[in-house]
Amino acid sequence: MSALLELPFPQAAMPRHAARIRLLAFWAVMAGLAIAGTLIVLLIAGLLVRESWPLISQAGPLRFLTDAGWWPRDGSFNMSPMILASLLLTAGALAIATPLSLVFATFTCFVAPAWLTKGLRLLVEASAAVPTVVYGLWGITVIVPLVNRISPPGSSLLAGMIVVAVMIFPTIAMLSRAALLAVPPGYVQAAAALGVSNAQTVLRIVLPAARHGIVSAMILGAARAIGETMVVLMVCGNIVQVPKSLFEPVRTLTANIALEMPYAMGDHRASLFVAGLMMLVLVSALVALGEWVGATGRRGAP
Amino acid sequence: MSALGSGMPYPRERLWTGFLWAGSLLVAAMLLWPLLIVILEGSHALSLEFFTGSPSDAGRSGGILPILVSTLAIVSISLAAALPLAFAIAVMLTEVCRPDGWIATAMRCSLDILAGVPSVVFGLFGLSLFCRQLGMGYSIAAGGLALACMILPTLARALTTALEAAGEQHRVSGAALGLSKPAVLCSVTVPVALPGICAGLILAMTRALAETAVLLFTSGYSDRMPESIMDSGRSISIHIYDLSTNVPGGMPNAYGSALALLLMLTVLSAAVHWGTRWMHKHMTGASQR
Amino acid sequence: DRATGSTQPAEKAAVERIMVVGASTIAPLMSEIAKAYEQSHPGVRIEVQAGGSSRGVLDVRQGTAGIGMVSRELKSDEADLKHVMIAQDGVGMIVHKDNPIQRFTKQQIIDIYTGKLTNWRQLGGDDAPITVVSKAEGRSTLDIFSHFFGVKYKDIKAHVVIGDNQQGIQAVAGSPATVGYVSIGTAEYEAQHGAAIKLVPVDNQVPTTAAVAAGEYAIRRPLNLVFKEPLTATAKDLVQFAQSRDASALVKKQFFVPVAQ
Amino acid sequence: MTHSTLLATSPHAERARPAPQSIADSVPSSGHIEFDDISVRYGNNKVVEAVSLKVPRNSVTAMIGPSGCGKSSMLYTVNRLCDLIPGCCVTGSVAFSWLDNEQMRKDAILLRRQVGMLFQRPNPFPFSIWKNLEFALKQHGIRAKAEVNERIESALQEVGLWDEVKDRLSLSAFALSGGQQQRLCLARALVLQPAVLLMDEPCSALDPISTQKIEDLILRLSRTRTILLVTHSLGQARRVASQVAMFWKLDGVGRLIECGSALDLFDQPRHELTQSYLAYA
Amino acid sequence: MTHSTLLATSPHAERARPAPQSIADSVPSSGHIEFDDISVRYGNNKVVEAVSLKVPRNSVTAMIGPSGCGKSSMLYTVNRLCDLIPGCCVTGSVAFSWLDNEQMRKDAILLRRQVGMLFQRPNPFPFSIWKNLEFALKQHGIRAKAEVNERIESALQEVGLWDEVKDRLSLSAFALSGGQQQRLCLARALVLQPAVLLMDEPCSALDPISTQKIEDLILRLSRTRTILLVTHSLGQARRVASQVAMFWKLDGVGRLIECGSALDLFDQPRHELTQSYLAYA
Ligand SMILES: Nc1ncnc2c1ncn2[C@@H]1O[C@H](COP(=O)(O)OP(=O)(O)OP(=O)(O)O)[C@@H](O)[C@H]1O
Ligand SMILES: Nc1ncnc2c1ncn2[C@@H]1O[C@H](COP(=O)(O)OP(=O)(O)OP(=O)(O)O)[C@@H](O)[C@H]1O
Ligand SMILES: [Mg+2]
Ligand SMILES: [Mg+2]
Ligand SMILES: O=P([O-])([O-])[O-]
Repeated sequence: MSALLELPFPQAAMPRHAARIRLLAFWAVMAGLAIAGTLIVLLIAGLLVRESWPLISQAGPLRFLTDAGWWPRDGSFNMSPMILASLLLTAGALAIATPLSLVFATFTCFVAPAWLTKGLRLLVEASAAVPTVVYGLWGITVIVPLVNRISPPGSSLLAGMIVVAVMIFPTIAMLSRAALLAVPPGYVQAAAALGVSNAQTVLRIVLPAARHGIVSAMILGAARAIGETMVVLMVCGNIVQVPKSLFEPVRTLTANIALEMPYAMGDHRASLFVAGLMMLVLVSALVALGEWVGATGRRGAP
Repeated sequence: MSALGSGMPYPRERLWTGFLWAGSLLVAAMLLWPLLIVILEGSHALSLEFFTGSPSDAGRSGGILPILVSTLAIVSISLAAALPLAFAIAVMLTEVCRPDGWIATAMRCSLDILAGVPSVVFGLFGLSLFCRQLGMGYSIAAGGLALACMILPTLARALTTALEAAGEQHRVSGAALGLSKPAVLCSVTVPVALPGICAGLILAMTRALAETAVLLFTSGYSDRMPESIMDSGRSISIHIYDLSTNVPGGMPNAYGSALALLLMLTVLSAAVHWGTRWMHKHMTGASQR
Repeated sequence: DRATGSTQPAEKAAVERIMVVGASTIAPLMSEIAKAYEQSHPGVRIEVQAGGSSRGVLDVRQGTAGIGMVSRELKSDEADLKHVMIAQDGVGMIVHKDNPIQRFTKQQIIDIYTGKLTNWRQLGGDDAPITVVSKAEGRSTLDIFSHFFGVKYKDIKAHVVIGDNQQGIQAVAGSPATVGYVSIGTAEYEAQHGAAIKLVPVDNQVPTTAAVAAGEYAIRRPLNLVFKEPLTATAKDLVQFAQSRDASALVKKQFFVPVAQ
Repeated sequence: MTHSTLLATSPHAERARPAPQSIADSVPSSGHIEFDDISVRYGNNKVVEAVSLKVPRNSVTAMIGPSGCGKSSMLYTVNRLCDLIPGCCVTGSVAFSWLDNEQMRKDAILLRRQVGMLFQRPNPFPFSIWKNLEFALKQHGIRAKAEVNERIESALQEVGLWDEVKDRLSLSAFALSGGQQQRLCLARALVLQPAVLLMDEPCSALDPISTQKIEDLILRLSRTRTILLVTHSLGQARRVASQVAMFWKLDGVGRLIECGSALDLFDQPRHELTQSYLAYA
Repeated sequence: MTHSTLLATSPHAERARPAPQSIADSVPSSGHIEFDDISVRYGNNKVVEAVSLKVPRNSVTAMIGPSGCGKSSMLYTVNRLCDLIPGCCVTGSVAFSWLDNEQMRKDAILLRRQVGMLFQRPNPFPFSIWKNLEFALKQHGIRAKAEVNERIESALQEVGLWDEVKDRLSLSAFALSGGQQQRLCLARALVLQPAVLLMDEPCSALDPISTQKIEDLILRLSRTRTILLVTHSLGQARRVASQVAMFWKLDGVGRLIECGSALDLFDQPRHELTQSYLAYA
């Protein structure tokens, strides 16, 4: 950081060509680092493909959707129920966390007294730091028995959605709060001067104006939810099945990897890398969807 | 922008305000619940010896000093590795690439996908690349680097947002003074963006501190005091995980460690806040009003 | 070099490092053994690393680790590795403390786990649907269970699948209608310390660590160390220490059953 | 007088408007806005002290004075926008002689419905041009298609924007030039037919032609609206205001140092600070 | 003439300045900036077409015209700020008769070092007052403590800010009033001693007193600086400019319709659009 303090680009002090070389070096380093950061995902994909190739090359990728079931030790690798579970869990957690986040962000930006805002911000920051295992323990000792009272066994899709929603809440809430704070105060003042009520100002002016930030917060939240492992492993019941209701247990792709990887050998092990690859494909599809929605949103904006 | 104005007797306004209060307090209660459990259960375990001793009897008794040291080392390495990458990406996205161009889109997508990669997969990736291919073995360095990959998207996004907002106003005025882009960036945009950068750092650090699955495969399990970053070392989240799932009777100390983790986060984020405030003052020459 | 587990050539040559990798069930025990061994052998550092039985086998085969930990019998295709047993662990059925059931028959367990018995009433308990907890595929506990009861793991109809023992105890403690199976040592400890569970005998098999130690309890598994010959002298010494009477106290402290009686 | 709907609040328009109390009658009438002992603080920083001022109804009152003397802050006390500014604290009272002040004290929304405001910097919403105007109307319960269309069109014509934008009403308001945006914001305020209009340097970003248009409009509007105008241009104050209030920063706090009819104040300023200030005109 | 260091580039100052080529001599001299066939497009939207204009050195040239006719865009072509605006495309050339145009074409930074700019809205950096000025100097390699101090002080005195802020130089620049901020920005540009100054409506947010100060300053600076001034105030153009360029939007595209000495243009405008526009002054 001392380099920054030292004002690294005095321009007239040195001959022009030296300055230019420094500029070039700066951009080269920046571009190099940025490319390195961007390529990590490819490295990961490469690893997954390498490890799972023996299995994929045997019978093609379709078998992972069409096999009889998930019996990895008997060479039957149908992952479609787990893909579905991952998607359902993410959608559910997002559906719970997003509205609550928006309520929370609105409250702390516009309604809450300063001391309460500060307290709530601290609370949310602290929650983000709670290790996932602790959320898992909370889920298994508090949420699962509660759900169990409604409908056994308790370990279920619903329990997973609730705990994961609480987990991703800090991410979405903090980022959407930042998005709301970035809305120019002029909008709020203009609306107030027109005699528009607080509720309408938020719903029709502030939230729409902040929608890019909110969508981006949701994408990050969804990414966390779909990649979440430990909590899901502990509260979702881990049964490989297509759930018929919220109260039935499910197994997500991530939980599957964490659950079986330490004890898997041979094809079984390769199939877990396929699951990882599947995750990557799934997330890519979601991101592409988000980009597309964002792009059409931008184009269709008034 | 802060307040929308105070109490209005419009019945519908009351309803709205009441709704926001109720919703937020509900959320607060939801968030407090796990935290309270940690605080209540964990406070029994805390004592001076807990912070200064080494774990014994598989962690059921003794302290967590070596674990705190390993954790700090791992988190420092991961931030030190992720920060330059995230900064470079943020600079590329805000200063160089057109926001709708394919390069920017590719970068953003790549980061978003990275954000969605499950932490187990990061663990396997770190194991294969850092521990095996690069020959680091199970070590603090390998764990830190694998963790850096995981927090990169969070950090990059936070930095991008911060630099974007800060650069907007000052890019043109800096250029009009005959300053090169990097000069404006380093001397104007970064100081202005420091609060945002600080928030991003804290968020990333938080994630790094709380992460289990990545380190399970990379940084090791050994609970003795590390002598170098090439030693294996147990991070506090792994310690909590091991105590709560693998060690009968480990639960009290698991909660104690979780509480210690929260305290550690508080101290660290206070330090980051303080550090950035100092830098901000130093770089802008302005006493904050 | 790394292949023999003695790493970091740059460091003082006096220190010899041994890498021990494998089952998370054995890892806490092994690190205690390692600590004790290091204390009497100052020039040795032992790096214990959890990650699963298969990680132990893989790492030993690849040479990344000197010694592997495997919490099950070795399979026929793992004959290239030597193994020694350092402790035993029994697997017992557990139910909620408030469940009136006192004893299972072997057939009842088979019927419960294959979905033929679905209500506790059918076993003389309360009228409540049975929630069946089983272990994840590949876990050695599951292998022991399915081997003893002769249930193919494909036929097991579970409601909840768990990873580690502690999770099973929490699942059973959280609901009176649940049945599961976990490591006996762990269950005994937790039951003594207030967890709402109890161990239930199957036929004449009474699940206690004493019974496992006496060889009277049939549902049990070995906790093994595996390695490739030849081992370094120090590693060989460590393996011997792990089987020794000195290590037995440590084994008992981790609620397993020592082999060196 | 082509756009009578906006200028004169016709009986028809009055009925259609769901506001809970009577507003300006269609003929100019007596009355005033009375500022009573207004002081404004931001945190611990007092910026306006003890200003008492009577603004006659249906006329233009210009507030002039050097930068930072608290003119904008005074405007904010009228429609209670100061409530929105963190740390801002106002004492004293503003009363409208022809409105129910008691009710409006309780309900800022009702108040702001009567008091339109044009900000120093144009701040249209990030909507289309049309939606910017429609939004304000719909928020106040005016939804009948025909009436909405009519009001929007006449407001846009009023500010001289209709011909420039009528073919691209669905374009984003941000695609307009600065001057156009300012006029759009004025139209947005006018479309609600407020009884009082606050204008904070409405012409500072405009060229002379647009300025002239706005000044003409102010003069026309002032027949049925009470207008409070903050301006740095003494020429403008002279051209449009019937009363002028002169503020000055004494000891770091803004005060009203002189107030009177425009003619008197410009020709025979009494206060010496006013005299020296007017010398710059 | 107390602040001679800034106004007259004395031989001493000339030596101290490390710029790689000679700039304004201390006496007004012949030379000009020549705009040759400048056109500006934003995306597919042409906003300025075929403007050719000669701006004499060391004098004030005012650019006037209605909103949106491309005056700001013209300024941006001088210091190539247009390069920073996405989608902006400029054809034609701007040449400085007394500088090495070839080298500056290659290096925009060198160019902007010679061409200072003042924006319509004050845009100080969020630093302390002192740091705002020191920053630019240090970035251009001027680090000698004594010289930095001297330059900053004389620049602040130049813009009449020294007495107002000398006791609180470490205060954030945002704590200044709008007029003070604008003058600070001017000081920031002056401290680099540019040969050319671009000013985009520098007084639109200022009260008459501050305006007068800035205008006086413009007149003084114009003895040794070439100043291009965009203004909406015809009065201001008349007061400070020696040459006036009149822009107009014809068929939606900005064009130069008339250009001449201020006296001629204001007294005998040739173009009828100019005549009607000046009628508003
Ligand atoms: N939100 C705020 N927080 C703190 N101080 C403020 C705030 N807004 C204005 N001030 C201060 O209050 C004083 C009066 O401000 P105000 O905007 O009312 O002045 P003004 O007369 O409108 O000036 P101008 O002509 O420059 O717009 C100024 O000194 C200003 O610094
Ligand atoms: N960044 C931009 N993108 C697209 N169009 C632009 C952009 N900037 C300006 N324009 C358009 O170019 C035209 C000329 O703009 P310019 O700012 O040069 O006008 P101006 O003469 O300075 O007007 P004003 O007096 O209002 O400042 C306007 O019609 C404007 O809409
Ligand atoms: Mg103002
Ligand atoms: Mg302009
Ligand atoms: O010891 P496990 O393999 O059953 O976890």
